[in-house]
Amino acid sequence: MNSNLVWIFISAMLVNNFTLYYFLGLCPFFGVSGRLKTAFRLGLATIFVMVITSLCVSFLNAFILPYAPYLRLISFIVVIASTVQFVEMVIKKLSPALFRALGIFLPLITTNCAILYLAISQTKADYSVIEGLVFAVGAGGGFTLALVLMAGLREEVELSNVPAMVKGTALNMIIAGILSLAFMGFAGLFSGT
Amino acid sequence: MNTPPDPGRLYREFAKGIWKENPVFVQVLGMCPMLAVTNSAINAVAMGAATAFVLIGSSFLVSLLRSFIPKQVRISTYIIIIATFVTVADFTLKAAVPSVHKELGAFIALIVVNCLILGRQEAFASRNSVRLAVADAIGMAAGFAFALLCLGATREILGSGSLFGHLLFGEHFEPWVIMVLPPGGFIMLGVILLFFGFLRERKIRRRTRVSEEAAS
Amino acid sequence: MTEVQLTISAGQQPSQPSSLRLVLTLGIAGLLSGFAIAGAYQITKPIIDANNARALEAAVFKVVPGSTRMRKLALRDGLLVPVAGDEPVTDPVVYGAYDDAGDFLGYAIEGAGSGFQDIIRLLYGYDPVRRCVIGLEILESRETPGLGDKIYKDAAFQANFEALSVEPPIVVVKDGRDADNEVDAITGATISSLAVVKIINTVTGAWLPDLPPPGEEPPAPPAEPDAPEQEQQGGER
Amino acid sequence: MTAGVLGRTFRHGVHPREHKEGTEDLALERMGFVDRYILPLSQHLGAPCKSVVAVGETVTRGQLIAEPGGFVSMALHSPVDGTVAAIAMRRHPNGQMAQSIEIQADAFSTQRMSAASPVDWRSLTLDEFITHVQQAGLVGMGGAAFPAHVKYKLPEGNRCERLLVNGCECEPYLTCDHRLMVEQPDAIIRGVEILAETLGADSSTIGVELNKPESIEALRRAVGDRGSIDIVPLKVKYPQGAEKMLIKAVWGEEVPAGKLPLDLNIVVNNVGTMAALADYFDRGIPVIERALTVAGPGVDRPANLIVPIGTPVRDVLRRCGLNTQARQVVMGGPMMGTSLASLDVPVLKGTSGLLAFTEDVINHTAEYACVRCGQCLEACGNFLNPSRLARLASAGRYDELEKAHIMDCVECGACTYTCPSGVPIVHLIRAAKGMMRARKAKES
Amino acid sequence: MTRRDPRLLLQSAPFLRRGITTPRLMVDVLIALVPVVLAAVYFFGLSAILVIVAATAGAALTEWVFGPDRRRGGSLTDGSTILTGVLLGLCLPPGIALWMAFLGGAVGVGLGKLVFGGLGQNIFNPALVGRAFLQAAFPTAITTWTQQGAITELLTIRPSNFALPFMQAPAPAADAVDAISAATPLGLMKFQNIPTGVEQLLLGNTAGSLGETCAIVIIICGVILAIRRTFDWRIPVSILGTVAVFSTIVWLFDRTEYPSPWLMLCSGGLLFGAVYMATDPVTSPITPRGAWIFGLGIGLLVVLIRIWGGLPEGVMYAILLMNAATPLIERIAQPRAFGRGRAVA
Repeated sequence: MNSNLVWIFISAMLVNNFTLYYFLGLCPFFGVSGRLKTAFRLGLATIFVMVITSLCVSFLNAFILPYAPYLRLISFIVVIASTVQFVEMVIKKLSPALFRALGIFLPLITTNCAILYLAISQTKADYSVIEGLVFAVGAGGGFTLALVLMAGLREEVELSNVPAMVKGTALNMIIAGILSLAFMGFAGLFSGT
Repeated sequence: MNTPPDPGRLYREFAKGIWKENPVFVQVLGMCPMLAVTNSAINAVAMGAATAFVLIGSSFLVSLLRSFIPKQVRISTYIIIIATFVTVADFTLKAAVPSVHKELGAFIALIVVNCLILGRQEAFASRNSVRLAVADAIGMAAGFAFALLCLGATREILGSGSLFGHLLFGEHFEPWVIMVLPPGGFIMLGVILLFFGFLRERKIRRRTRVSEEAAS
Repeated sequence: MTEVQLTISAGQQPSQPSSLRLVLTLGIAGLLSGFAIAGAYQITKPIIDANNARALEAAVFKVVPGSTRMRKLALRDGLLVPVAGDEPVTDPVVYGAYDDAGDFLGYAIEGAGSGFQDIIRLLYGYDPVRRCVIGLEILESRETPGLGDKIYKDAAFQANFEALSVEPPIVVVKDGRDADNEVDAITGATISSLAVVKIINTVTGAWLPDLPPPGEEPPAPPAEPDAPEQEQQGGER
Repeated sequence: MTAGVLGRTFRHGVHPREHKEGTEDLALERMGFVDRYILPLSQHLGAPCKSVVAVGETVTRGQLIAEPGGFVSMALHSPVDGTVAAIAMRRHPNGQMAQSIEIQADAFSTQRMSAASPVDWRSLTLDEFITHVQQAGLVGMGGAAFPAHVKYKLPEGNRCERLLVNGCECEPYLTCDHRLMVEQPDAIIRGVEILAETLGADSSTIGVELNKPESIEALRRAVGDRGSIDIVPLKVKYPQGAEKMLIKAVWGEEVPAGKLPLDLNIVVNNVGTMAALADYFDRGIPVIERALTVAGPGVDRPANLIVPIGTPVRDVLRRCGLNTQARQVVMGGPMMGTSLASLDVPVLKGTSGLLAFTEDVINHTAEYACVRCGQCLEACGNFLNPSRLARLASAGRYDELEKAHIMDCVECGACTYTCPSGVPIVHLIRAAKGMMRARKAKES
Repeated sequence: MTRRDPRLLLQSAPFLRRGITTPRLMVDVLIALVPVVLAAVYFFGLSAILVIVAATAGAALTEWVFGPDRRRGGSLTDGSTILTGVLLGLCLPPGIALWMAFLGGAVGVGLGKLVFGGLGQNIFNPALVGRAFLQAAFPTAITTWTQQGAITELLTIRPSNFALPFMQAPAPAADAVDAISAATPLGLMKFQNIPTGVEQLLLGNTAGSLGETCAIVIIICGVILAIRRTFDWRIPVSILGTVAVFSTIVWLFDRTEYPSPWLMLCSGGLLFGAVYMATDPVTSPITPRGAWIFGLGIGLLVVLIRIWGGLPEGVMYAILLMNAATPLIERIAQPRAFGRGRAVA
């Protein structure tokens, strides 16, 4: 059980990194990785939303969806959108400073497909609440790790004389590709054999 | 608004999506499914078709209902509409071609959060007539599918030595496995975008050269 | 990169349309979408179920060579009892495989575990008489193409599982198998090979005490159920 | 070399080839008079001085010809007997045109100075002393030409505890300070005494690099048994002559960034300044000439010369046999000097050397991209990251440059010297600093 | 009024240079690679030369065609591309098809270096990018280690080297010497729990990539390079130290299950990677503190991947991952500027 949790965490974070292995959350990955500080904050916000989503999904899976499996997708998307809204409101009330820091990114998270994928794949793997939480933290952590690494690299590349034809998305894709290659080294980590 | 748009306009709205405003190569939208499912041409086609179904359907509906939907809840309504179409597409694919559905996995469901679709509703369908909206949606969908196919075909040819499952180079071809792996997706799209960048730069160079010659 | 501005902030600004209208719009939209989805679900569900059943059947028939009929068996209170194909069960499940004559040939057992990249889900045939694994089918895996995916693409590796003793527990070896309980690892994909063996060992270890003694398996299902009829059954539900 | 003493030093820095062998044994000679002198009104850091003579006026050697234009400004004196030929724009060694007084030397004058009277410095208050130093036209003779008296104006609450005299002469080629120390140690010691007593310093220290054993010897002899002045031998390393590096080398203390040595109650001066100070207070002679080294493969007769301020470089070089192979003339040391665009510029108060380089020694290092080898970090005595500064500077990222402490850079050039990729690091930094200063000026 | 004298050359200070140039640094490393190449030839025969030449040709040709220099091929003269090619060649198995080695060189230089703007601008070690690409593209070919030939077979060339471009190597005759595949010491340990002797590892009498087998040669060359200050000695010291410490800790837990620290240190690409790959100045932190952290990270990742990962060897991935983390490391490891941060007496 315990080693299973470790595996879920490591697998979601490193081996099957949502961004670098499943191509999830690429919009924020490329859109928000220009500055390290913003990237880090967005990553934290995403972890937070993922954790809440995971809890909600566990609840939905336990009590509602067995009766109406066909509403799965639509209920997930509603849950995510309202979670984000809710989180936004709560943060605004409790900590205006944090809201100012995160505010603009929160709505963006709604369209982050990583969250929806988290919900779907947690359902598919039939994770318990605890496993779901570990999965969410791992996935969010992996997303943040990829985002922060990417942001650091992009800030570095900005100081280089990158040829005009490569600048922009093409280069970002190639950097992401090499990062993804490097992450392949984690394959099989803690798979327990 | 009531006068039907002229055919030329319709064509223009359709054609822009394929090349000039290609959602993938130019606008860089919808990256997630773009990369995740393009390890073979057949997956790319299926994904393109599913996306097209959702995009055209929701564009049609959104444009039709655009005057009824209050501004404040428009996004939520769009999402509901899109999610509906996606769920329908999901079920249909699962029933019709289970093998493809298995390959695409969760990525069919993820069409919901494809920013291309929501973006078209927000930027175009909600502001234009049904015909224009559909023309635009078809164009964008075609452009998206075209991009998917380009990437899917290249990755399949290099990564498996086949196209649509047909072996191209015989038994002894050494496949570049990386191409069907995630890094290959990033790198191949990077290389394709690099090619587009090359075309763009060449165009700019030519234009400046022409203007320089005109000036001198 | 084109930024898609999204403001998911329904009803934030004070504005003309009453909140009733907003709620109404969303409600109607939700209702309509619910109908559409439920409708689509109703139409496609029987086909999907039939597809799944067919796929499962094919897999079971493959891992238990010679079988032509199957039946879902659930472990309830220490006994294997037959359950209907589409009945939701929470108990552990195996599939009994039978030949045309209705004679029991073996079990098809499902297992899952972490592989090199992600979860591997597999189905294997088990012959309780010979205490052997008699066939292997990988249902789901994301192992490295060209290397780890040989666990289902490589005939030589699959051949390991045609008569593989489970006692003592299966071990993975290199450079050829010498004993009945040995599996020859795929060169370069040792981890994937190990993962498959580990799954089979674990699952078999869990099932063995609960399987009825040879000869006392639940009987074969009635001979008639074919794909079209199953479809009909599903449709009626 | 002092036996057994390895010498103190600071961390990091570089060891360029010294190239001093050609001139270190050549005694100081006096440069003869030429017929035309150019005296830019701005020879020092700070405000230019204001001319007090008119065109056509006759001036005598040592006569005041321009007054300080503010507190951070200096007086200027005529180096010769002659006539003011023009007050106009003339080319400055920095490459730009600057308002200058041009003096036509009197061909029939003996150029002997009328006896000037010594100043009774003991009777002066500190403020009066400072005014005197300013009137003497005394600038830091080390090269930067910072008005000397400004350093003596101690802020409220500070007191000069330690007087540090810089005899490092860490720039390659230059040997004029060395010769000064060997030939006029008494003047230097005398200057130190005057200053130490006036400022009320507790101790006085002279730091000299170990490659000048003769200098150390001479200074020690001159100090004799007075014992109040400490001669500290230092390991040879560049840029030891930079104030803060010297303090670190001698006492191991770091002057906080953005602060001056004064904040540690230390006053730092060059040996040349000390000699000039003694000249003024003991003999009443203001700064009208200075010692400099003429060297490099572009001159046939390298020399250490005492040259009247304002002498055109062309005349100095001609005296030393400028040859036809010379392709580059550098004013100052090879690490921090400036290359001259014209030889018709004058020797300034801050000119410590004139170096003529031939094609074969001119640096033609090809420029490669920075490979981040880290050599510049190990060269930088200020512990900056020059590689990063250069990259940020070429990208014009001023806010980040500020955060990377670009303003701490003293532009010693050690990074550029050591860079294997030939990146003109210090040049980029200098340009960025200029841009940042301009931006700041615009904002305020 | 005076005019600018056209004969005078204007430059900005300083006018003196140390005279050690970037190409010379590259040549230094290349020279230090000669013994490694010779050892590779000794152990693997002419195949070694062929593979190294193919990889270098791929790298050089790419640089020549797409290089940033206005004069085509000008950027080849700095030597860095040749170095990349040789390094890549040395970390490939002896039996790899030449077209793959060529492709690896081209990809490494093309995608690993030129798209970033060429020399000094890249963020990943180009040789390792090429190696990682090959590993992902041709997982079988690149993990097929062949037995070392005897000294008498110095001139034999492995037929698998000559696979047609894009084609698989022909199946070797079953009795050919080079057809016998062998496992690397790390693979033996990981999958079969067979340790390899330290003497064997030091001498290089094992299967593996061309340049990585002979530990003693790499150690000697590394020490020479460190003394010459060609690279930052902190990086290899930090890597090897970390691996030594952590593998000892793990080993003390279970001495049969886990490899001994000696095996960890001397086997696989660890020494080669620590000496020649991780020290690539362009892709490693420039500050001393950064170098320590960088090495620590690589060491930890190597132990993690080797002991708990699915792959027997992880040096390449560890270095690439830490390359990616280099900008972040540099952020927290900037030097303390003079007169800042420390209280002054």
